[in-house]
Amino acid sequence: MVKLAEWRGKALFRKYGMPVPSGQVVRSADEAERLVAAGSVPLPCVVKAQVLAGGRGKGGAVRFAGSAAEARDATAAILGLDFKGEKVREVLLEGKVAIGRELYVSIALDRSLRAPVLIASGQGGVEIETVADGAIDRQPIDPFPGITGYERRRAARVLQLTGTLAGELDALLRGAWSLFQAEDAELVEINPLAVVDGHLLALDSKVIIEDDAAFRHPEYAEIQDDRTPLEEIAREKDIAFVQLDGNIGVIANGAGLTMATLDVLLELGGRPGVFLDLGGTDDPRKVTEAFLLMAQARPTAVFLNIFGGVTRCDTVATGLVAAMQQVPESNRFPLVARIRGNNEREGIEILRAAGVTSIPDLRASAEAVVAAAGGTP
Amino acid sequence: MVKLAEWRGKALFRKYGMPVPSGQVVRSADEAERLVAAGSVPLPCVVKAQVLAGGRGKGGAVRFAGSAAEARDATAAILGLDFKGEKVREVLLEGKVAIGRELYVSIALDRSLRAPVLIASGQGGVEIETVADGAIDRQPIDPFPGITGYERRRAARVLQLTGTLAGELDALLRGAWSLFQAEDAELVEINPLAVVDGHLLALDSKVIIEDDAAFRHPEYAEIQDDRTPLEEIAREKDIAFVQLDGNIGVIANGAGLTMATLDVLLELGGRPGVFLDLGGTDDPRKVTEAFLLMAQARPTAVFLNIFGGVTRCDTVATGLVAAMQQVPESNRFPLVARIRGNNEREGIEILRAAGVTSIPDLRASAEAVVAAAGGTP
Amino acid sequence: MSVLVTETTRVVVQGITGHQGTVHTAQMKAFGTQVVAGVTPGKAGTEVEGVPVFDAVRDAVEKTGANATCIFVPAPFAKDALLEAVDAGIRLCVIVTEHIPFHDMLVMYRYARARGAVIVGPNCPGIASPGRAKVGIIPNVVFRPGRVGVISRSGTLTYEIVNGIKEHGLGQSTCIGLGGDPVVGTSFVDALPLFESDPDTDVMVMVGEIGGTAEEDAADYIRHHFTKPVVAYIAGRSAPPGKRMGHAGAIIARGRGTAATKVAALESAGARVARFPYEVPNMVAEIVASRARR
Amino acid sequence: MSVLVTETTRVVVQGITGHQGTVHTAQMKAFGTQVVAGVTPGKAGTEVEGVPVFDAVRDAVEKTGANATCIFVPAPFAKDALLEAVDAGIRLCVIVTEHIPFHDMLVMYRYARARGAVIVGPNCPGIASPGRAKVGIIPNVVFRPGRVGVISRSGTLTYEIVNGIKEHGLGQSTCIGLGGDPVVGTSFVDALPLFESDPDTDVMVMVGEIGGTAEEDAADYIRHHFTKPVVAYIAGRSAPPGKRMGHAGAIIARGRGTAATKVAALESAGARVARFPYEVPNMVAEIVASRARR
Repeated sequence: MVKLAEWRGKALFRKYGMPVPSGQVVRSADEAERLVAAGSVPLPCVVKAQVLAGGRGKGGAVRFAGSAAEARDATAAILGLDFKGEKVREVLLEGKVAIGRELYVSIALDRSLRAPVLIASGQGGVEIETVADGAIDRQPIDPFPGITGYERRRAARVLQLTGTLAGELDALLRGAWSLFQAEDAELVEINPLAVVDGHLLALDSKVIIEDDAAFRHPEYAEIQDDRTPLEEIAREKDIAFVQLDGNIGVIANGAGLTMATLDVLLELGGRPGVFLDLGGTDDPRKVTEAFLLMAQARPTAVFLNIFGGVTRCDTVATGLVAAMQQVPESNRFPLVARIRGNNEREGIEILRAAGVTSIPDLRASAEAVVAAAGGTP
Repeated sequence: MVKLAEWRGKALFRKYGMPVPSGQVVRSADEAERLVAAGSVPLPCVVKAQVLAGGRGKGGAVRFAGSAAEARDATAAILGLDFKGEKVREVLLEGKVAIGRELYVSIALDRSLRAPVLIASGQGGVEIETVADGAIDRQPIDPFPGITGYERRRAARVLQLTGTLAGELDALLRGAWSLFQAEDAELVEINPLAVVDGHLLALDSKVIIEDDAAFRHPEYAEIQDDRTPLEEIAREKDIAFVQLDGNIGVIANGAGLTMATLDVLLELGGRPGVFLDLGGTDDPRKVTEAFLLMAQARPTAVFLNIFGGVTRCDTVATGLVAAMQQVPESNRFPLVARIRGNNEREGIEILRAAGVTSIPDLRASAEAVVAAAGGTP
Repeated sequence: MSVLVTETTRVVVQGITGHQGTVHTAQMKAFGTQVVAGVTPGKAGTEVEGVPVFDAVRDAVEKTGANATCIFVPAPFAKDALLEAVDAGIRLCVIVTEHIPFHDMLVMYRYARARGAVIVGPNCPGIASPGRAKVGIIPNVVFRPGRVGVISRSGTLTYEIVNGIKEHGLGQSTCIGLGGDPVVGTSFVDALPLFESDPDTDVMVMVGEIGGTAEEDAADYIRHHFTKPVVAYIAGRSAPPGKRMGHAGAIIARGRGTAATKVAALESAGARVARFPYEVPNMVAEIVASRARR
Repeated sequence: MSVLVTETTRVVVQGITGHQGTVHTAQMKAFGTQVVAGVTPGKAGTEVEGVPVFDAVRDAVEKTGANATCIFVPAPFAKDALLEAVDAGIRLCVIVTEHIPFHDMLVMYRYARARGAVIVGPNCPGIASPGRAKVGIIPNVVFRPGRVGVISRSGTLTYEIVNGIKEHGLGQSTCIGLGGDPVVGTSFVDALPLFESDPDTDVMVMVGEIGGTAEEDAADYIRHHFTKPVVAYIAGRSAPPGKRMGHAGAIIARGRGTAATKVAALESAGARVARFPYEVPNMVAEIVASRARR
């Protein structure tokens, strides 16, 4: 899931013929002042932190400027802010506009319908989750033949747009649909879609690109996400790795088993600190890499919970033993293992030879690791 | 139906990433000499008349040149030729290539299947109609999801292309499919598709664009077709008008009734010379225009055979009477009318007032017009 | 019984506020058809010929129970109109509009078919069953209730032949104008089974024309599956080859698609093929008479 | 009887020459499955684990009568593989491949469904019915013939739970791993009716996880249509919100999609919901025992 910053989303909007305010993204206060002074940004202007979290307006991450100097000061005040855990590295400067009505439009995936849906509401400018169900119109879009004219006309009626504005909405929705498909988006959201001087203008953008389509979109590989440095390394090695608040490291295979393992640990009074999903690997080197990554996260104890299917128990055991030899003495931690499934016997034997005992029962093994981490099971 | 000249088709091939020889289209011998001398066309080169009819090679419309002077002479010899009724106005100069295998590939519409079909044959370079059925592979293509990889792989197996050549075919077929859809083509034909120095090259092109999609493709409106000047005027006025060899003019409405009328006239010994299909018009001015166009074709006699549905009989009669008054005395011709259907009585009355009698029986009225045209029914 | 339309057919007219839409709404009503709604975006709340107009087909279906549509909207918007109708639950769609790009029609056909909807047309005069309903534009005057089924690729030629049947004192069960476009929603082989199982049809008239292989396909069907007598007429015997038919057609057809191949196929399948349109009613009358004698 | 696979299931393995394809061909055969063909373009004429390899699925179907496919081809080519299988007449398609873009899956799902084909997956362990056939990658060792049906969105967690059922001395009728992707070909509500009408299934186990609303949808179905006892487990109660689930999901879900809403929906529909995976076999055993007493 690649969440695009507002300015990147708006660049896509522009590419697909959707109207956005003219603006510039800057990475320093100097740059902000220079661009405004050069007339590249209309005055007065809005200065917006390019972070992914919502609520920027209330959070002091949006300011206004009437001159180049003010733009400089506003940019300086915002850059480097820690906004809900994200550091502000980029700022978007845009001409301030006279906002009329604020509307909401998005295209998102509905998993149950197994179809994209076009969502429209006359109540834009607020979080859509807070809008009453009755004020939100949803239309499933069939990928074949794609968004239709009558669906776009219905959206215009819902949004009470007529004449030129209905025509502009029609073009905007065609653009949004093309973007959604061609860029492999999970979400294309325009909130608010504002009426400004009798024309539609997308004042904000929220675009999420699907990870699995990365092979079609190398251009998104460079965009940094809200990952920690270790998560970033894991991503490059294609290991699902998430850091939480606790002290127990969990290595499991498969999202469901991993989640179930965390559930069990929490229930038994443990505090999971890192979880690492080996997925369906069958390569001992990947297991070794994963284990070394886990070691870098400095857990108090580690729980290895594997049910071998694609992954074979002996492969995991071999990779694990290789990794254990590479972890420096000072960084070692207690390890509780539970390996079941394909080649279970061979795997258990390899672990035993390296001094690790596999506990076959899930509850018993979970209790052992919680105890090892200093919890009270 | 807009049939594109070879060079226009190849320009589309290039646009869709399909490999074509480098070449230049010229409209004068001077231009041919200049371009070859300037190195814009590799030597030796092929000089090909840009006409729509087939059989150019045998018909002297393709020549070869080893120098700029020879290119000049070859172009001069071809330009202005009357080739199967088409005057040669453009000539394509292309570098001559060492042709290995000659293959056939096309995408066309199969009306019965209601689907496009991908047609492939290892026997290219000849008219596909002459190739045995067993040597031609057909695969229907579903517009959703469009041409698939496995269909392209099957074409490669049929054409016995492997390795790099299979990869090139894959790309070529993706291009051809995009062209077929995006340009609203009826036919995209590459014959021969040649293997030249281990690579695929489209040595000829046959692309037909659908008329009905003209609203999406204003760029094709300018391309001249194989129409007579009167047919061209008719096209601009949106009247189906075709000139044949005989002397009886036929005005009818609807393709089926028009064809049936011609069938009856021929059977009765008449020789239809022009047919004009009013279609579903409901505008007396269009009837007037059509009738004046018919007068310009100088028929010996005219048969008006209308069955009013969308078209009302009184509308046709009104338009006809208006036109009759505009045709100069010297150009007048005998007119036999038969009008049936909606508002039949009113139409017959309008005609009677202008001195024209409607004969309700098709056979009787057809016999009357054949007699009026000097035939022997 | 009848084919595709019945007394319970409730028609919405898409493009009702256009000239043709308005004229033929009146004609359909005069035929006795229940025209219950019209659709023209932006015109909701108005009336045409006493029929309420809606912005969207879904609204028309919800408010009036429409279950069939007659589409008159211009070609560039016809695809959208059809998709709208199908998505609103309409399962019989007659498309009168001409000049719809066949690429659009390929999409429309697949979309409708996947949802169990039938398209008749485009570029067609529609369906009429005298005494029951008409969805389309065939002139009311040519009809008379009876037991002759008619399917035709032509428009005006259909009127001519249907009228001839009436003038011979016979009548029609249902008449379907399939439309003459390269891609049609309902072809001869789609329509024939409906008439085969229609107890109100005794004799079948089939009007074809040159181009495509729909008549040859129909002949195959008739030979193996159709038990009622068939009278056919093929227009275009005298048409110069190549003037209309493109190269593409020729490749696909591989020596079929001419008047001669169509006539031969139908005759070998047991159909009587008329040389002239005015022979059709005679042949039908002969068949009716010979059946009456049995 | 069983669900989706039977003794007559004849499997073609697409991507058979890859590592996973080869390994699991052997495993499927060891399970007793009729693996009749493999497909890898360019490898026709070779053999893998005694199974003949073809260039195209159509060839495999014609030569071996294959009627189900197990797809292992890499994600960028999976859409094409599915379309090929469906066009060749295959009506059961298990897709093991993970990381298929959901936009591709939207196309695949519609294409298969319009042609009456069932997709299980993608990113799923497949289907197994002990004593009959396995199409997919669930370890053979966890199975034992029995009367417990299992459907699961998870992979390895399924193995865990199915294995637990075996270790409690019970067995499975059919087990379907649906896959955990945002768009799956077969969801709980698609699979439940198959088990409802399967005479070999007495008790149902359902393994869900957070994200989406498939479990809530299943609860609606169970409440109104499912008559057999259901034991459910939902993974992810402790998962931090928002780490995986995007904004998009939240808009659609509107307050559903959490472990709490899923558990509540299933309990109110009459299902017993386990707090831990190891509780599931206990609950199933209790139900079986109480049914035996009746």
